[in-house]
Amino acid sequence: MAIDAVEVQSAMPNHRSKTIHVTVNGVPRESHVEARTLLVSYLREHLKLTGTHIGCDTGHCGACTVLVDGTPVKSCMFLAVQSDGSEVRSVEGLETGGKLHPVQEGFHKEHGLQCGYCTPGMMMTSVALLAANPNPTEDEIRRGISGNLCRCTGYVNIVKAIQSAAKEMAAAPKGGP
Amino acid sequence: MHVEGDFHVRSARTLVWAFFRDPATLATCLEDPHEIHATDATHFEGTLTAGVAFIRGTFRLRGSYASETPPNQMQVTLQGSGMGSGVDAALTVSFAEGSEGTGVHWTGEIKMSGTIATVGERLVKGTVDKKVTALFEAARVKLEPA
Amino acid sequence: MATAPLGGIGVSVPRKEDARFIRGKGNYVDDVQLPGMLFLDIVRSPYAYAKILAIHKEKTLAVPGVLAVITGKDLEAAKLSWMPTLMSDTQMVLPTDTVMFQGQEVVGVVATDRYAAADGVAAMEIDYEPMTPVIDPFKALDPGAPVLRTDKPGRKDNHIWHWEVGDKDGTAQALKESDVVIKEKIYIPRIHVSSIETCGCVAQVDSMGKLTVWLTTQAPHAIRTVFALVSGLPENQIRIISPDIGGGFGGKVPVYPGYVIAVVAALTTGHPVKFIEDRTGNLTSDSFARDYHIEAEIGATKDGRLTALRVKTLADHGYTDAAANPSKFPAGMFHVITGSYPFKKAFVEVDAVYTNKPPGGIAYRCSFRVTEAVHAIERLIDILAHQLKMDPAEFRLKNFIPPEAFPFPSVLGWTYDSGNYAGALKKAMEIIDYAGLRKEQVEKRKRGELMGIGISSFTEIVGAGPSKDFDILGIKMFDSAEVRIHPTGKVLARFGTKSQGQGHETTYAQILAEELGIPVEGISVEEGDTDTAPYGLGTYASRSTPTAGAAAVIAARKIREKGAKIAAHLLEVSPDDIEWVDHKFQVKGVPGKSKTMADVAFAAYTNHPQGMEAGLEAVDYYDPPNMTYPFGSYIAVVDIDKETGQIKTRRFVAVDDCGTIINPMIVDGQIHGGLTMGFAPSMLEEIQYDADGNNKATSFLEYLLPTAVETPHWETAKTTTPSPHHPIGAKGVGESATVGAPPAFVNAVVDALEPYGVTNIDIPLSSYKIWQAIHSKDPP
Amino acid sequence: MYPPNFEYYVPSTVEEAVGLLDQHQGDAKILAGGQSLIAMMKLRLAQPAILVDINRIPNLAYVREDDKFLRIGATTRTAELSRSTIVQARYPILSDAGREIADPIVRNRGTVGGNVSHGDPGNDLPACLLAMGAEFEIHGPKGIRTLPARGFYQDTFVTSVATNEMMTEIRVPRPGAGTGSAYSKMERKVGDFATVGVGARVVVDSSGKILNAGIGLTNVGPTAIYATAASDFLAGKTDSDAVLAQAAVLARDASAPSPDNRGPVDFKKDMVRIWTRRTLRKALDRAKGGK
Repeated sequence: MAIDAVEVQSAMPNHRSKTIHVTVNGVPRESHVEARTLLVSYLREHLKLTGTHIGCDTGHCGACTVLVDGTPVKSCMFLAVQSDGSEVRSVEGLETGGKLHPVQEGFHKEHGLQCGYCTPGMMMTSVALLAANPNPTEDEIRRGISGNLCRCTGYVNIVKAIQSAAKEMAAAPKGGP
Repeated sequence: MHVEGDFHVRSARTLVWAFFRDPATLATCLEDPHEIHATDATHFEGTLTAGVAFIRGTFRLRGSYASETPPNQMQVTLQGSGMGSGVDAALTVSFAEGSEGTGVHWTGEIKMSGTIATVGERLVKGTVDKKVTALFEAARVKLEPA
Repeated sequence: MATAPLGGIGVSVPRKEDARFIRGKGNYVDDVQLPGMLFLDIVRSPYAYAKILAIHKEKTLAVPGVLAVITGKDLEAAKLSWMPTLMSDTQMVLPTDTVMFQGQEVVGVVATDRYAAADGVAAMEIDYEPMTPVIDPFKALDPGAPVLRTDKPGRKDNHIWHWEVGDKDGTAQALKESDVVIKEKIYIPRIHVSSIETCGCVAQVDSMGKLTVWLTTQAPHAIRTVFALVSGLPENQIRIISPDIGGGFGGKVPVYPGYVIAVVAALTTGHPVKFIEDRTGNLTSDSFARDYHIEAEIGATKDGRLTALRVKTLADHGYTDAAANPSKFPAGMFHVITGSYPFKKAFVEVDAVYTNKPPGGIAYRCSFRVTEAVHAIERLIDILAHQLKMDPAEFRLKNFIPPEAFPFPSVLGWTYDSGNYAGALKKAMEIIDYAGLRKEQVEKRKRGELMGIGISSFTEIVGAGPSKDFDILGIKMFDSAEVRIHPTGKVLARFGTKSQGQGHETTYAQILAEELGIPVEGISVEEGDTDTAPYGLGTYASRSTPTAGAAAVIAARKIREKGAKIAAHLLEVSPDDIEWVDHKFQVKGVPGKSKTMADVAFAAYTNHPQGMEAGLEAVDYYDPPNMTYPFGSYIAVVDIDKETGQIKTRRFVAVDDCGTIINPMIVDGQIHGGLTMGFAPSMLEEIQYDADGNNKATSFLEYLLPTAVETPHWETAKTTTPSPHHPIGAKGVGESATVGAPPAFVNAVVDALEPYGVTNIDIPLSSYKIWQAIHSKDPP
Repeated sequence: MYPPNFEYYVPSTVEEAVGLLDQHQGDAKILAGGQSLIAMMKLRLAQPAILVDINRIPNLAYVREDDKFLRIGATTRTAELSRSTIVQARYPILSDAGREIADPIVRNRGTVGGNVSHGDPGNDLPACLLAMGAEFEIHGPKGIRTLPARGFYQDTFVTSVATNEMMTEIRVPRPGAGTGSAYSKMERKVGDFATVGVGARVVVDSSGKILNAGIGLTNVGPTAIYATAASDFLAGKTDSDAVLAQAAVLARDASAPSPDNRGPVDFKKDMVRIWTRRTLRKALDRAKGGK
């Protein structure tokens, strides 16, 4: 079988790579990445944060959703170099001080996940949704998560999970997660 | 997709035939960057960089002339591959002698397959049609006596 | 039963597996990262049918980071260019000379990272000579059609197999004698499971030559056997690990070419090789479901009693039969098509054909053609009811197999275990206020508004299956559980199945908690590693609870038998005086005198009776005596925008009966998901091919998975009719809703369009089709 | 699915961005929201040698109104557009559209400038801007020019913006009294391109007479379409169902859809008719003070 070993080019042409400074889940990072490296690849391959998943490759499923400066983005439609100087939060950053985020609690309590693959992206969207609208209606929730596809749950329990999280967050003292 | 059209030029039919029969000459009518050469009497090959706006790719081309009845009719088949796709054309070009030159009529089918057909058809179908029209229009202009 | 503290049967125990998933700590195949790992990407055919003239590797090999290019010719040299399918057909790993469908794997490119591999794929130059593909399955049978499988010596046509069951002449006679006969053509289109995680693997060969493959597979053991058969490697040198799976729905049962190429790449490079399908590869080349062209007729007496059913079907299998049906049943359980009704006569035939499409006939949350069968019968029942001017609910209630008829032998050879069909339908009608809706519909019709009510009263058939009839590639369709109780009373249980989101770690633990009296937290469930799990056929076709769930019960009861002896020893009584009461070993009639399973477990390692083996464990390979037959009645209410053809599902009530329920919360979740996967192909999803064989849905831009906005708000309820032959009466539920829902939607839409004389619309019910149905009678 | 290599530049001024575009004529492509471009690059349909990321150019993301125009900066996210209270109050056609573009997460990245200048007939904003009589500010190496939306869309992906130019501002004329506007999108599901989208603007006088109107159509031709005959027809007419129905027929006749998975040509044309009528009605209701 044809196995032609080829040396990997060490020096990329100018402007094809870049050093970036990103704070990921509160940890400042300095990394050198190819300009074409997708944020999802940066998180998964460079930082070994494999909680963020790739689902559809074309920006339709939202499995790769993370928060960049608090805003949900599809990290497979976003270059790592574009996150330079930003704060990125992924599913691994939801639990703080050993305490689950109310959204994580809600998904567990209300059976808002089955295979778990879309769940991290779905939860990141939910976190941002509740930050913008602490008391959403079912319709607002359904519209709010319509950029995230779930193949297992039929969304019923995801809606309940977000409602449950909303309730818990409303009850919690301010300054929580 | 079906393509069809015609034009009339004030040039002699043999001249028009010869123009179409030479891949290198015909290639001068392509506005996109290309490199095309004959490989034998009836075959040619090369590359063409084409697309619409920023959706562009380089296609490897292989073509041939067939069913020729000079100077009445020829069939040109073209196979292009690039961008994970295939573009296959089979055109019949007919040349009719008129009182003041030659009438050229073309008709044929262009098939797209692979990525372009499945993802980009919405975007490239019109382009292909326009490119074919532009090619024949360029030929007409070149063939028109000064 | 004091099950709540244990988390036993009937309790909505929150799922054990969630702990890792909600923290992003799941371990899916793409999360496996090994030192020195290389990446495989695949060049796919742009053509549906073409000769490969030349493969020019140079530009690809010149791409920085690309290490190897693997072609069909390379594999042919190692006799690996073809592999068997699960239906004993053959499938190309990579083509040597001809590509058979658009999107087919043509060349493997191995590189140091994914980006380089993708560059290598983009740089690949292949010369093809396109040929005219065979796309229409009916034309595939034309005498002049090109013979596609020229690799098979002596083949003269594209016909794969003919299969029939029932009484042909008797059925013809019965139809002739029927007062009313209706006939309908129904096409159930090609669809794709599209789990959010695509398929993939990581193949590694260690220094001792042992092959380990992390693989998105629902059936790790069966896959290991297939790998052994294909590669010639001994089975103990192959380890398949099925890690967390991001949705399966049947799409992760087959062996796909990419897996074999990855293994070959790992063997030849000496490096671990990862292959993760991209979505386009997933949508264009993985096995597809459905694609059944059904022509069916049923008859009845004029007072509305069903008489006979006749069905003729053409199955488009693509270029190879890669279904995963039991070998005796090439059309799966399609002959459950008599449904919930006691037909006296029936005849069913299916012909399968090859076309230039990817392998079809596998699963979409139903592997065994039950969806097609239920769709046909529940549509026909509705058409016939309308024809007879009877209310479709009333018509069903009049014709259902009555509860007292169970176990019921169906005319086509099945024995339904238990059922109460009228009970489920009446409950659904009550919840949705069926009578009120019909009244509303009358009012709306007067105003020219289009509202429809659709019922589906389905009978499922799951839990494959009894070894006398069921095998895949000769392997009998049992499943297994191995249960070990540690000295401290904690349990490790391993299964031959593999969860893909169904929550096995929780439900199996609940079954064991109930049977062993050990709280669910103390029970760990493992699946998916062929080095440790007992052999089983895996998870698909709603078979886990009916088979492996039963195995867990039996294994636990074997442990209890031994435990009783140990308890007797500890309590200094005869084993005959011990009974299992309130999840404890108790001296008969002496409630205070008992030992828990934990006491017994400790003793099994520290103080077991002389002459008895130490330890407390058992294995069971469960061979079910019959299939199980979950059922249910669904009612959909739709409103249709007359001008645009848009459908709004106003309500959908699903009453399911899956026998004994282990975890109500999980069962409801399964039904929500199943309903959504019944809704999706009813309204949105379809893989269509153009005349040249181009797949018209190669990304989620065109393959339309419903979002939370389109998906109706599901209302669920239950009846419980336990299976008499399953040790705890459970039946399996994963598929039911996907199988049962589509005809409810179609029946509702056709009901709404009754004023236009419509009898059938094939799914998906696009706005265009509805608009067309309306305007063919009432032009805009 | 991974994009090819490219050189990446992050200009901090419009001039710098235009300089880069000019220097690499044809090989450079602007990266704004990237929600179309990056997907196309991953599919390897687009392989620009150079990406000019304009997201860090300051003062390009804004929605503000002066006495003449609503001014929208090119890198304003489409999500911002529908959140803007000015837009909601006075340019509901844009907040309607802003809620229909792709899906909520894509809208967090996708930019107004990108949606408008990409030239994809499936994008929703062009039809709205055609209806509103908007104009675009375009920076090039030789300075700034302003182009009206009408006439801007030449062909699929082909607009009046040259390869060395960049759109910097979208200007929507301030609506006068009696103006109502709306956008409707018929889609198969959230995230889909429109089967048909209709943007409508109407101005009525106190008697209910339509003074003038503008109708734009999405995804029913090679470009977004301004339905001239339908728009002109409405001027001077008194609002009635019959008048709207007639305008809808004219809009239908202005469309030139291609058949695809959404349906064949006759269906799509009929949908242009239906949605034009409905959208006009909504715009008229708004013009008369309704919601």
